[in-house]
Amino acid sequence: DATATGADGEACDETYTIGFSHPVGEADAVKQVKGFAQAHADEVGCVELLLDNTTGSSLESQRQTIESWVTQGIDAIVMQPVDPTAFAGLQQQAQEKGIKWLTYSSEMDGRDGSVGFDNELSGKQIADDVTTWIAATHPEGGISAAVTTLVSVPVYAGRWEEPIAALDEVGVPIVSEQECADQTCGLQIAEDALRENPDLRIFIGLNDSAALGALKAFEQSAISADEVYIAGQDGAIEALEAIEAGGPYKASAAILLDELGASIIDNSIAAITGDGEVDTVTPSVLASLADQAQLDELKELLK
Amino acid sequence: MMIVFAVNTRSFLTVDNLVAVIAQNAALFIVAIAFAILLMAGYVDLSVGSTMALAGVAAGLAFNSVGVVPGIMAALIVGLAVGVFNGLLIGRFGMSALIVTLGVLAAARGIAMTLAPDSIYGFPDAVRVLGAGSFLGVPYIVWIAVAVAAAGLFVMGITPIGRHVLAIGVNPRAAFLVGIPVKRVVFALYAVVGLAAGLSGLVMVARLDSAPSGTLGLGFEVTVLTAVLLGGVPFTGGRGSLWKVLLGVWFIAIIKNGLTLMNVGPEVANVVSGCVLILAAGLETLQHVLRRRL
Amino acid sequence: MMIVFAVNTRSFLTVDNLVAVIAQNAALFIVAIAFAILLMAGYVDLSVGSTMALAGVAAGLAFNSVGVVPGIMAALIVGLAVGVFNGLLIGRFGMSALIVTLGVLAAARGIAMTLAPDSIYGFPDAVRVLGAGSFLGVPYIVWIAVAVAAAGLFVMGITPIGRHVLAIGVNPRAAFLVGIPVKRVVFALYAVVGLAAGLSGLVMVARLDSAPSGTLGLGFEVTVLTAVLLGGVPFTGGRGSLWKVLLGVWFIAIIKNGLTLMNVGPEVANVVSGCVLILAAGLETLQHVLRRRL
Amino acid sequence: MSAHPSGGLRIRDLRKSYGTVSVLKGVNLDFAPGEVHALLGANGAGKSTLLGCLSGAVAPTSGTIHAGGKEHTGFTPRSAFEAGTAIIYQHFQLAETLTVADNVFLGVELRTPLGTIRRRDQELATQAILERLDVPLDPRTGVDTLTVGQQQIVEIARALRRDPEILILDEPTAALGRHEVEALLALVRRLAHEHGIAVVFVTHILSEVMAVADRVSILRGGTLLWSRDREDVELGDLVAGISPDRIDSATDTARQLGEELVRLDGLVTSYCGPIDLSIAAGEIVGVFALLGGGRTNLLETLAGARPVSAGQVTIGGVPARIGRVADAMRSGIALVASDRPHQSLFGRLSALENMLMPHYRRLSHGLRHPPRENQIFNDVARRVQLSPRSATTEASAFSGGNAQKIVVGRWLAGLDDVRLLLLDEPTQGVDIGSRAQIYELLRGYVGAQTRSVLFATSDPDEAIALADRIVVLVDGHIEAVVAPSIGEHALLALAQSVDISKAHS
Ligand SMILES: Nc1ncnc2c1ncn2[C@@H]1O[C@H](COP(=O)(O)OP(=O)(O)OP(=O)(O)O)[C@@H](O)[C@H]1O
Ligand SMILES: Nc1ncnc2c1ncn2[C@@H]1O[C@H](COP(=O)(O)OP(=O)(O)OP(=O)(O)O)[C@@H](O)[C@H]1O
Ligand SMILES: [Mg+2]
Ligand SMILES: [Mg+2]
Repeated sequence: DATATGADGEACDETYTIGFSHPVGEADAVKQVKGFAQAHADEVGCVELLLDNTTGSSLESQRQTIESWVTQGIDAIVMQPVDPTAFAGLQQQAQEKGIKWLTYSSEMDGRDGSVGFDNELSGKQIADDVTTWIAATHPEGGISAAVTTLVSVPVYAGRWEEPIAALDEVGVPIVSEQECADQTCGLQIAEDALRENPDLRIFIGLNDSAALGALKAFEQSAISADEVYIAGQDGAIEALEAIEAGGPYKASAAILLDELGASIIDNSIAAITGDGEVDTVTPSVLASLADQAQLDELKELLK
Repeated sequence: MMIVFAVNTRSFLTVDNLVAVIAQNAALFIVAIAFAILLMAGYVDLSVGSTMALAGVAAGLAFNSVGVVPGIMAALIVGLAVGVFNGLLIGRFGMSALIVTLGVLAAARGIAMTLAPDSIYGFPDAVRVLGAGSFLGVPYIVWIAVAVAAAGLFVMGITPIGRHVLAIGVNPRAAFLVGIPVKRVVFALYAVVGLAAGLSGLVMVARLDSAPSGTLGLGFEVTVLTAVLLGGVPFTGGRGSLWKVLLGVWFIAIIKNGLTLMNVGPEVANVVSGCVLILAAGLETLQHVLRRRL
Repeated sequence: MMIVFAVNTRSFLTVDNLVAVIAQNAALFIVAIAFAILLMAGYVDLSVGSTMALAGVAAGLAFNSVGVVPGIMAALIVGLAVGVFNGLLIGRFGMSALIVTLGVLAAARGIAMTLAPDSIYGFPDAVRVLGAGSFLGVPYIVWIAVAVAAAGLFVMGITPIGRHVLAIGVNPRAAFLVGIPVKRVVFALYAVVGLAAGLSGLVMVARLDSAPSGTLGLGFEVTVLTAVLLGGVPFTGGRGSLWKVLLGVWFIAIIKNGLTLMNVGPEVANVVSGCVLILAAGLETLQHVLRRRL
Repeated sequence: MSAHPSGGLRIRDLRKSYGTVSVLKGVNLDFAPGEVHALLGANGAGKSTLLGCLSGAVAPTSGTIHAGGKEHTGFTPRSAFEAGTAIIYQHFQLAETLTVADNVFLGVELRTPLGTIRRRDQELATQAILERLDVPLDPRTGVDTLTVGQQQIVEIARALRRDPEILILDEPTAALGRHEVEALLALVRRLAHEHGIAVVFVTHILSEVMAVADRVSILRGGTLLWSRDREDVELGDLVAGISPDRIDSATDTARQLGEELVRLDGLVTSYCGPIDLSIAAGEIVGVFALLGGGRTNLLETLAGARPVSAGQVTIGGVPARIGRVADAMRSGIALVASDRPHQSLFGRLSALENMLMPHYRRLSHGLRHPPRENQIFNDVARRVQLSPRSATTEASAFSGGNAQKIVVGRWLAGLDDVRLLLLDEPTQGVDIGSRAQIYELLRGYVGAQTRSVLFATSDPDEAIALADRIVVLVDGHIEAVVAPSIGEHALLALAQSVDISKAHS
């Protein structure tokens, strides 16, 4: 168990204990954010970062973690709730105890700050990109699309709602709308959907994992890569390399994970000390072949 | 184990933390008691997690449309109804317990999600009092869990039903032949487990002050099963002690709590809790072997 | 059921789709065969999903650092090792099968995630050929699944081991007293299930062309268990036919496929697959009752 | 005996069939109060099925049962109980994880007004019943720690506890020692004659019939052959009625014995010993003892199923390793255990699989050979007079005696290289005709003087009829080794010698 020291190794006058909780601990992107947050905490010094071990969107597990943090009386909690309404009571309890309550990429009333990563923005970037792509490659239509969702975790809704709205707008039928956030189901859904709908050309994943699964299905089909648009969200390294390879994988709404990780620490400290910016939104950026420099930068970040 | 936790964390052994552990796991205690009795009779119910969700959603809808008491009733009635359904198919018609309850696990979750696509919240204040208030310094929900445990211990310990349950678990044919209404007992046990799941769904919703249909009680069946098995009830039934089951639940809760307080990531948490389970199984076997030697 | 799917989708009854269903579920077929044999002897292994992940990660790491053949070996060896571990604790030392394998389920996942914090990808081309290539128009992985099924049918049908497995499932004490090396058979069965999980981890990784440690095989144990139970092997062992198990797997695969093709949402999918399970249990019971009437 | 206006039990045209197999083909019988009625018949004649109809365990296909002043077309266990019947099953039906008292009162617990169990009262009442049976047993012991014989006592205590008007006993003496059998027979007589209970008694031991019955009925192939007062029948009538084509076994032909094959030197088990014994090739040695005398303990230890404390076993001059079953088997030792449902039978597997289970590996060269398996099965089934002689029938669907034939038949196929065959109660539940047949087969089994047989029995007649030499065990020690010519009474006296003195110390 790490005891915090100052950045230069000296003992601290005051140590801030900050808890960061995310419901999908097994996801690659989450593991990376935690890593960046820890790195930044070490850099700043005098910060002890607590990380929970919730996986699989387990409400029970996340709830228990946050409760014990509240019982412990740590200084700040940064969390992405499985379901915001299920944590309103705890938020109030925490704040009554003087614990700063910050949300991570989600909305909660009365929070002391937020580490923004906007799921809607992410969804919107993909939505815009796919609209452009359709206009350029299939202006006459005649294609269909698949989107994956995770309706049990409403926080992410922007990631699929935005692309769905955009596709509706341009009149591309959505023939598959299945719950999926990993490669295995992505592959299976894409295979089945392709067989059922030979005109399927668009696959938008809730995250990169789902989209990467779909990528294998399209690669195995006889459809030329130019005709296909696959996109994910998060900016996972495997996805970035797939984009760079110039195949069917066209884009990913990438989060600047280092910035995001740093904000967890910085915004918490700002909320505790009352000094500094407590609400930040780390923009997602669209990673695609259109911007090679950006792609390189993102890849560099994740190395 | 306990020592490791106590040494490595500041708050593991504080009274606050210990009461909090029970309060956090009140739902688990409630379901585990009923589940353990069912398992002693040789039957399982894997649908408890979804039953909780369905009952919780029903309670939530009723809280916001009718009132607090109807909400409480709704949770209990829905839980009971699911239990009665399971009990009919399994107890009365003799269908496979595992398959039926796996089916209900999926179906009840689906129904809960259909009923409440978004989570339900903004309940009357009384709900929050139920979830967070306390009496004599002990939270209401802890009182509820204690009452359920006491009822379970009473029934299994000193009433004929306790003997009948064990007899059914160890030799259903013999139980039938001495005139125990086996089908009716099994039916009733499923109804009780359903009711317990309804109650624990209610407890969860009151604590959360919200009823998220997609995640409420998700994966709960595995936790309950693990706790009950750890409590020494064999999967084939026929024996077991509710005291040990309470210990099993406590153990699971403590591990979870200790791991959180020690701030380990999901990778290490998985490895540690896996090893603890294996160790526990090993200790039990060792105990058996030693007892037979004596 | 089949009719609903056939009417509502274009491709459900096409040959393409039928072959694809096997290919998609090759991993499930492989594990289910071994798992069913283990269950016939009265034992379970809930750790298969995590074993797949661990074996898959090992294969992935070896593919990228050493080569294709070492990668294949790595998956098989890791799977076998986990199986041997389970077999030692359960078969040799008599520890509780459910608790030990629940423990290994958690621990193996944790180890896989520690070994590979990010997913592993970018394998040599041969891996992709293994996953997607075909021979005589049938994908390699389908050949593998067919070979495993044939081996299982062969062993259970016409070798002494098949009888020994059933004998252990029916009456382990009597099996012991007629000289069947019960402990050794159980140990071997766990090793085989581990090996099968390793193989199916390899198949999954080859298909995905990537080894995501956090999600590979997640929840697989429930799917396998459901398929095998649907295939008519009772949880207490002692009977069952591998042909019916294959049918059970097929059934599960078909439902998933049909629901995906029909593109129903998760709420409805849950309700439908739940109801199908319950119906299947009902049909089996009905069959029993009718057979006894005759 | 005159038929009583009320009480007792009348069966009219009772039929039962399983699928196309008809087991009871229209039976009419009267069981009068105050009478001990022995129901006899060959294995598979339908006795247990008939009794099952009376206790609610089996639903008859048609027919009526008059009991408790009412006419029934069938019973449930509870309605049978309410009509005043209680039954002791051939295969005990106990909840093994519960205590003796819990089992005795299972389903009819004594309750306080609160609904809780009056545990102390139950224990005292159980104690009282056990004392009536003359069996010292703590009511608080768990049933799973009891021997088969003790479990049988618990079954009997349970039936008595229900104060029945009609008491049904299905081979209650099969697992009991001589001492307990006598106590039980005396009790049965008393219950009938003094308390006016109608007792129905199934047994394969004809001496018991002659000792206790007032009336005798014989079933053959699911129909009543005849029903007579006991005074009007001779032993010969019974034998002729049960197994018409019984061949008298040639007991008196002097048998050739070979050299010493098996030798026990100072063998100490967890209960028995030290035991020194030498068995010649071709010899059949009987172990006779009272209930709890250590027969089962000795045989199971020799078979490797229990730990050896000290001593050595030599087979054919070679020290045998008997620590584990597999080792014992490799040394050529095989066991037929006495607790059939728990230790021997694979209930859900077929008769053929049951019979060949120990031999599959030897019978196959990696692959099984079904035609050969069938041929062996049919051969053995014919020799042991198995009925039905069906290879595919589940073992659990066979009658008790026929299941025993399957289990013993396992080793009579002669496929193995067993040198020492151990049989614990080899003919329990087997009818008189087949019993002689099995004795004959066992003699043939050791005839070539390459094998020996060591069997344990609680029936002195069996010890005398089958053994070349009888070892009398008392409290786990060899009291005497005698020739069968010693006779039943002397044998019993030997077995009881220390037991009686211990009872008074
Ligand atoms: N469940 C069943 N299914 C099919 N046949 C059965 C079943 N139970 C019994 N039988 C058959 O019914 C016949 C009569 O069996 P029953 O047990 O009544 O014989 P029994 O006279 O008690 O013989 P035993 O002296 O060996 O105990 C046997 O041929 C047996 O195979
Ligand atoms: N599992 C056990 N636990 C405790 N005591 C036992 C156990 N098994 C046997 N015994 C005791 O060991 C002694 C010998 O038992 P064993 O079964 O060998 O006798 P037996 O002569 O075969 O009697 P039975 O007629 O009951 O078969 C008995 O006193 C019995 O009470
Ligand atoms: Mg019988
Ligand atoms: Mg014995």
